[in-house]
Amino acid sequence: MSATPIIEVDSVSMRFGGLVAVSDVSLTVDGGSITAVIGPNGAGKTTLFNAITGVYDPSAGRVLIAGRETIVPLDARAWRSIFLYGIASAFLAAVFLNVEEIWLSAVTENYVYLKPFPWLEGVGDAGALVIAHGGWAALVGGVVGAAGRWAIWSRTRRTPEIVAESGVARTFQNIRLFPELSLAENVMVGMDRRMHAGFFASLFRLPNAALERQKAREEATRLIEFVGLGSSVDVRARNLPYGHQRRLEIARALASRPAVVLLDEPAAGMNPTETVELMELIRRIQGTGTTVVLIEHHMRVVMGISEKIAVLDHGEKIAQGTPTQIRNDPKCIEAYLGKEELG
Amino acid sequence: MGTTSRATYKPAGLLSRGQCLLFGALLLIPCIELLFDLGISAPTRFVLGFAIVGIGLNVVVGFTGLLHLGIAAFMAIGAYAFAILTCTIYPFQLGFWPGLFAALCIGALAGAFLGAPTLRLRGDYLAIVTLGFGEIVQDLLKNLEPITKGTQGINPLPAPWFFGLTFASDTPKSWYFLYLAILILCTILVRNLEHSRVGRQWFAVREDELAARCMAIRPDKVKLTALAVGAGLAALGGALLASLISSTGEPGNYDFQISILALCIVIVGGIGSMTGVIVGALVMVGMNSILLPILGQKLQQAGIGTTTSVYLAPDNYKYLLFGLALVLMMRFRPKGIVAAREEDH
Amino acid sequence: MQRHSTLLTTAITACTLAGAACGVQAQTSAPLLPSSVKIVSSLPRTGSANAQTTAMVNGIRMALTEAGGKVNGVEVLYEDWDDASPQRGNWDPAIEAANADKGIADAMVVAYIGTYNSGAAKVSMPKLNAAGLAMVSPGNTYPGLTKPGTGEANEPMVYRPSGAINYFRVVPTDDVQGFVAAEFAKTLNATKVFILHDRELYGKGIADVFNKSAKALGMEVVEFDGLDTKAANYKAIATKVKQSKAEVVFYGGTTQTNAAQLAKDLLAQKVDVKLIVPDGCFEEAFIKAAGTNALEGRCYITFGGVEPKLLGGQGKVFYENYKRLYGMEPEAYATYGYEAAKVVLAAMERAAQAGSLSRSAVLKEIAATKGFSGALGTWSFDENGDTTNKVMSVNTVKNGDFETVKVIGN
Amino acid sequence: MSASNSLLLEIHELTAGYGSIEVLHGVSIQVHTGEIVSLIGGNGAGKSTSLSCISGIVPLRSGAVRFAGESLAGVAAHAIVKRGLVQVPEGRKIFPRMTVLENLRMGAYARTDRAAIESDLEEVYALFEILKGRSSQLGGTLSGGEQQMLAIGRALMSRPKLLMMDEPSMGIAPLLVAKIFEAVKSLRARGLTILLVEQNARAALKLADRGYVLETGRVVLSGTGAELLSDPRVQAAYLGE
Amino acid sequence: MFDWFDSDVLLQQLLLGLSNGMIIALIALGYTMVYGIIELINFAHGDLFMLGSFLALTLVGAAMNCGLVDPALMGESSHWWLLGTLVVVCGIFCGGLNLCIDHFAYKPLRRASKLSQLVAAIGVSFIIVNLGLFWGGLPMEVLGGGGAAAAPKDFPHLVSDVNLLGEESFVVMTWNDVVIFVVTIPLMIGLTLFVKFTKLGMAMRATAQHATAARLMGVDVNKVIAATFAIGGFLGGAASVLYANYNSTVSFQMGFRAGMDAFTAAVLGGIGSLPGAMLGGLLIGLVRAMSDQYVGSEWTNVVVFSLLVLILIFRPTGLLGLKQREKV
Repeated sequence: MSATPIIEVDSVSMRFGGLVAVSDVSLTVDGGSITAVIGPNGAGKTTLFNAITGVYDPSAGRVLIAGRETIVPLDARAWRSIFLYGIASAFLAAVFLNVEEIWLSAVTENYVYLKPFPWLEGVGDAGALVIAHGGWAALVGGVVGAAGRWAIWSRTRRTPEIVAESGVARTFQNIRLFPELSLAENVMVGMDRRMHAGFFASLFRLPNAALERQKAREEATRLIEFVGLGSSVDVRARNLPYGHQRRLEIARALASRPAVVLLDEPAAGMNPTETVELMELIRRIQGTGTTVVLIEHHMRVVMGISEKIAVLDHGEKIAQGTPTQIRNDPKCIEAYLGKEELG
Repeated sequence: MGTTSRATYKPAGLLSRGQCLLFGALLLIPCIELLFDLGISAPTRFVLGFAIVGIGLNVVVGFTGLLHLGIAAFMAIGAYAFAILTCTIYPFQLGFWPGLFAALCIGALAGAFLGAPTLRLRGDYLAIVTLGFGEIVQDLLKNLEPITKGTQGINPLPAPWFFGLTFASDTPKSWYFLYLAILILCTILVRNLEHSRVGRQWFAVREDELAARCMAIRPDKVKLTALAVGAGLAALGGALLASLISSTGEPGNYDFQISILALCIVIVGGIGSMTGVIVGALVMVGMNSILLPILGQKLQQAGIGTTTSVYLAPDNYKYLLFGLALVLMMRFRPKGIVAAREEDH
Repeated sequence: MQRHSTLLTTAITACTLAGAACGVQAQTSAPLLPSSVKIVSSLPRTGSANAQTTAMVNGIRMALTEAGGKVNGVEVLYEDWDDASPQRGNWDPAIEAANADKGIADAMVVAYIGTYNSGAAKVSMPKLNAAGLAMVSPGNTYPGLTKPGTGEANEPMVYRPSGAINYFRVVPTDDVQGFVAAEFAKTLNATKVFILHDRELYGKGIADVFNKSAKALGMEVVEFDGLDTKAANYKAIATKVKQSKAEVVFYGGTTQTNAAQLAKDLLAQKVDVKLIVPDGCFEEAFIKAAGTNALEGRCYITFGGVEPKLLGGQGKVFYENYKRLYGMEPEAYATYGYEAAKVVLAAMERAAQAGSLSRSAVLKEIAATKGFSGALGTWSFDENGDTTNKVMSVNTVKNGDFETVKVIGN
Repeated sequence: MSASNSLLLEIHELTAGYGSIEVLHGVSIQVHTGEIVSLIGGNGAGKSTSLSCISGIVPLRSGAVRFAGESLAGVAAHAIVKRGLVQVPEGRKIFPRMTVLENLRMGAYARTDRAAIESDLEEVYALFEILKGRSSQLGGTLSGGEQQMLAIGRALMSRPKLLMMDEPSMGIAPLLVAKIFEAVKSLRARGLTILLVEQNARAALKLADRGYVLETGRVVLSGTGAELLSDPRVQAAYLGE
Repeated sequence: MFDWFDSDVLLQQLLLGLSNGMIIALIALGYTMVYGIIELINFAHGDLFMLGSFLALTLVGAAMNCGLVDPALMGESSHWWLLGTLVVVCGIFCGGLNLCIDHFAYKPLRRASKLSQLVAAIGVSFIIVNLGLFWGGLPMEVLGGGGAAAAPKDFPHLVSDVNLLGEESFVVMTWNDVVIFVVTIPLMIGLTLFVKFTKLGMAMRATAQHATAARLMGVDVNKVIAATFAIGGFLGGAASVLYANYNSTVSFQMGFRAGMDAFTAAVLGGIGSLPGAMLGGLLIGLVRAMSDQYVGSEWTNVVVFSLLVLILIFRPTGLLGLKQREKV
């Protein structure tokens, strides 16, 4: 098992209005490990997950996935995109704001009813008019286009899809499946990252798309079996019992073959037997080489499977270590049991 | 249901059973008319055109969950693109099929182009922007007179031809079959999308955008595809309807009311279900162009509605009936006539 | 799902074959004199144009009643079709097309009275022409429908795929009226005119003619702009008019497209200007909507013909009868509806006497209408199908009623 | 067990859930006038659902809820508040764009006795002094602990007979948690009956006269606070010992 | 030809923009209040407004017939009492009607999807338009016969239209403009105070911010929603009288444009926000006037909606709308 860190949370803070949900938390997750984040309700664990997966933008600090900051930088590529948007909208503005004159000089003046159209002249006239009258429109259009692209860039620098692209998958505390889709389809959405079928292949059911779909479906069926839901691939997700929904969510997250999977309270609402099965499942996930990070309240689960535990309390990380260390850490006991117990 | 073994799994058919039945029934109409002249296959052609628009809008509203209130703009774009590219008063003169294809493409491009700035907007903000586009396109068509002939409408537009067979206005049945064939083709293709990766992405974004994003799905791209497909089909429908009446009509013929009609087709028929949409088109447009005229005619023949009083003229109750139908429908069958996904599997 | 694909293939094949089979339609040969024939009208009966079309339908019904519902012993049925839909609240091209198809398919129909909107006529004209069914419009004024060289390059040939003329109208066209309006503006000593239109076929068309004529007559056109017909008011535009110091505003529009609002706002913003509007406003509803203050001495309405109460001869009879029958003053449009029905019935009478009430016979007789003496005077259809009646009147409003200030032509 | 004079709230075999999911599978709880009862259990055990069901936010599917002798089945949420059964919801749920004072006044929404409201307002300010200084600040700008105090104060403004608190210590710094529990104690001293849902089991049980342990929608243990505190099964559930 | 910086013209257009904008803002409040509380775009609101103006017209007609006002004096002298009565009566009428609409059409759909509610609202809008058509057909002695049901109707001037700035002034400001400000500004202030300080207003805000928490405070949410519809309707009714008096025309189809402008205003300002709706309304009024003057009236709609799209690109939740954060 390699000890290279796969997630590095570097002094991340999250503030909402007057609330400080996470304050200056740093955390390292080693590749291939099982790491648990624990803490009382409202300690900021889910907010930390949200910051890692790009759902929220950290108010301060940064998150590195596999050593790389998962943001879209304002690099040459971004500038090029802004530039291209500017050029394109400048051109469109120059054409559309003068479209009436262009049409008049290119088409109306050159076309005699039912006579052949002199294409060269028409195009030439149109081009000449764009060049002659398009200046201001192009300038305004270009600025608006570039500014719009920049606004979009600045608002979407670090988004869940960008983080997910880099191999991070997650589940949610309040299960967020696609309720009207079948189990297989839910899992196949998870596989989307690895699929290639394009629009036209899908439209015409080209062989490669059909094949990919067939394979994806088989893999989805296998994954559903893997999480222990084997018998119901075509049932709609909203008809599943609660505990099964959690497992389906895990299957969906695994479907993208992520490097890291973040599980937000996977055992919540599960009975003891299910909990044991879940622990087994998480170990098997680790066995496939996937790093697991989980938020959990069931101490049996946490202590039973995790290699490393981080403890959060009121937004701060108060301890980190192996299960044994945590169990004996007075700060953790305090956080969980209350102060009096220390005496 | 509930089958686990891979051997029993079959990919979705070209058409669902409901769709086959529906198209079968639609195919029967003109055949029956060969025996008894009901006079409904001619107006039903408009239903078919609107069904295509409805299928397009359903991709946007039903599959992807984006409230779109300006689909009529794309019908207008389709109709005008088709007209400008085919009518003899313009130099392009492409002919029916290339014109139709170009209208489809231009519509799709326009859909993507107009959709691009709206992708980050949520529900009702998107609704007002699409509504705004509907108004802008109408105004553009009215104002750019040298290009669009303003409010005169462009005519005549070419009728379809099919393997040497040209269609005339007195042969409604041949149009009917052709339009039905195009509708079936659109249904199959959209159904292909629905049951493919593209459709899955649409549904995922509709059901839970955030969860979909956490699965590396880019909602902008997905929404853009949906908007383009929706706009493309609406443009196709617009072009077909224009070809049917051999004129684009006025830009005012593509106003908000038409967008609302299309939306009602989708929702009354059964949002998210293509069978439902076609049924919706039959009900909504059929009520308009088949049922109400026949009803009005019968009432007149019975001597009712011949007075000058506003209250006794049946025509003056059309809004009321239409509105009541919508309200009662939503109250008692809010998922539409054909609820989505009942048709599957 | 193999079954589905097979079914589909069958379906598509069937479509193609059936389409081919339907290419040829059986010809219906009418018996010499049927027991009854039908005339239909296709007018927007739902929505904003309801008032005018009601007047027209009243006129048509009256003409029919006067004929005793019969021509030469053959019963004449009349059906009043709506070419508007509730969703549109205005004429709907799909419904107009459907009406045309329905009229063609119904062998009993020998004449088609319509349409109200010129845009709608563009839809149904080629269809009816191909079917050889006579069409008489009581409301279309767009010149391109009949007159070569006034509209697009392909007009009016595109409306006549069969080559023959089947479309006639009893109203003078916009090119006549727009010019009369411009001449009248000149007599008001206008040097600057401000032209507005409603961006619809009728209003824009007549405004274009006015624009051209005004320039030709040496007036300066300070602005040519389209109005948003659904706007709450035009006070901002009125301000612009005031700033331009124009003496005359021409508005190409109708009561439905808010002409009354413009008149009121010009008054409300204290703009010292005369407003000229075309015959789309020549109806009681315009005065009701604008109020007399905004119109009296400020507004002039051009009209092809004279107002019903000033009609002489046959027209006077019509005026009296209408008032007796419906208990109200006839709208100007009622006369057109009446005249259209009258001319059709007269042609049918002649055709029936000649032994046939087929479509072609009726069409032939309508086209042959010469020296017809009707409510609008004595007139004929010219070689384009237009009325030769070029009487125009300019009217204003006095004491809450129209008053003719000038009659041109005749 | 102290002042257990009369049965104030009785829940019998309650089942409830959301959509196709049943969360409570027959929960029975009793609260007597003047006592503090704690409801503890892991996430998803059904503690919050129980409270929502009592408050009328989530409809009950079967079983009975009786408050002061009257059945609450089918009674609307706002009417339940009028009867004196008030909840401090989980996650505070204060009105973020209303000031502290307005939030407190919203608490007294169901009351009409103006003068008494003003005096109660002073009492709440006395209980949570920090709120007084912030009375014109927007609720959303308060820190978590302050918001919790506001939520409790808001509930007190309705003069409840029984106060239900859902995880008052959630996401709050220890110093403030202590303050909140102190306030709870003092409320009890004034005779208020309290049903407390807590994850901080130790603190909750210390405070409580009696307690119930919920697991996957069922009551698995019950007893006095002290009994439960010393129960090894409770300890095991919380730190895996 | 046109002097671009003619200060008289600019002043006049500003005044017109503000007057029109005030009316739009008043209608927009009805949209934004309902949206704020149940997230429904109440499509029927514009048409409800139309019915209000029809009631006003009927009442004016009745007043004339009863000899309470002299038709000849309309526009000459001001009938303040009549105007005031109309604002109140039409407000109450529209408020009550809106309440009924909510009760019969929307309330049964509270738990249904948003789209079903929207379609129901569209249906209600059609029904009201038809009622308007019939109402227009009422043979009102003074105001026209039944034949022209669909035609626009003249609404008599209730206040004097003498130019307050003197007959020689280019800029025209009459009591019509003043009335708008005199009625609208107190209504807006009143609404703001109402929402801020009264118990019901607080309950409305509370429900909008957190419906569940409001229920836990003893708020009967259904009643609050009903009250919201009633108040929104009241404002619409009041606006309808101002609109009719200012434009002096009513028509059964005028609800569509008024509704669309108001809806746009509400979104522009940030739907759900009361000051946003007011700001949005004023902005739309001003932009319309300026565009009519400087761009050309045929482009005004394009200008308004392009501006809307531009603003939404840079501020996706409107000018004063709250940034939405997804709860995970």
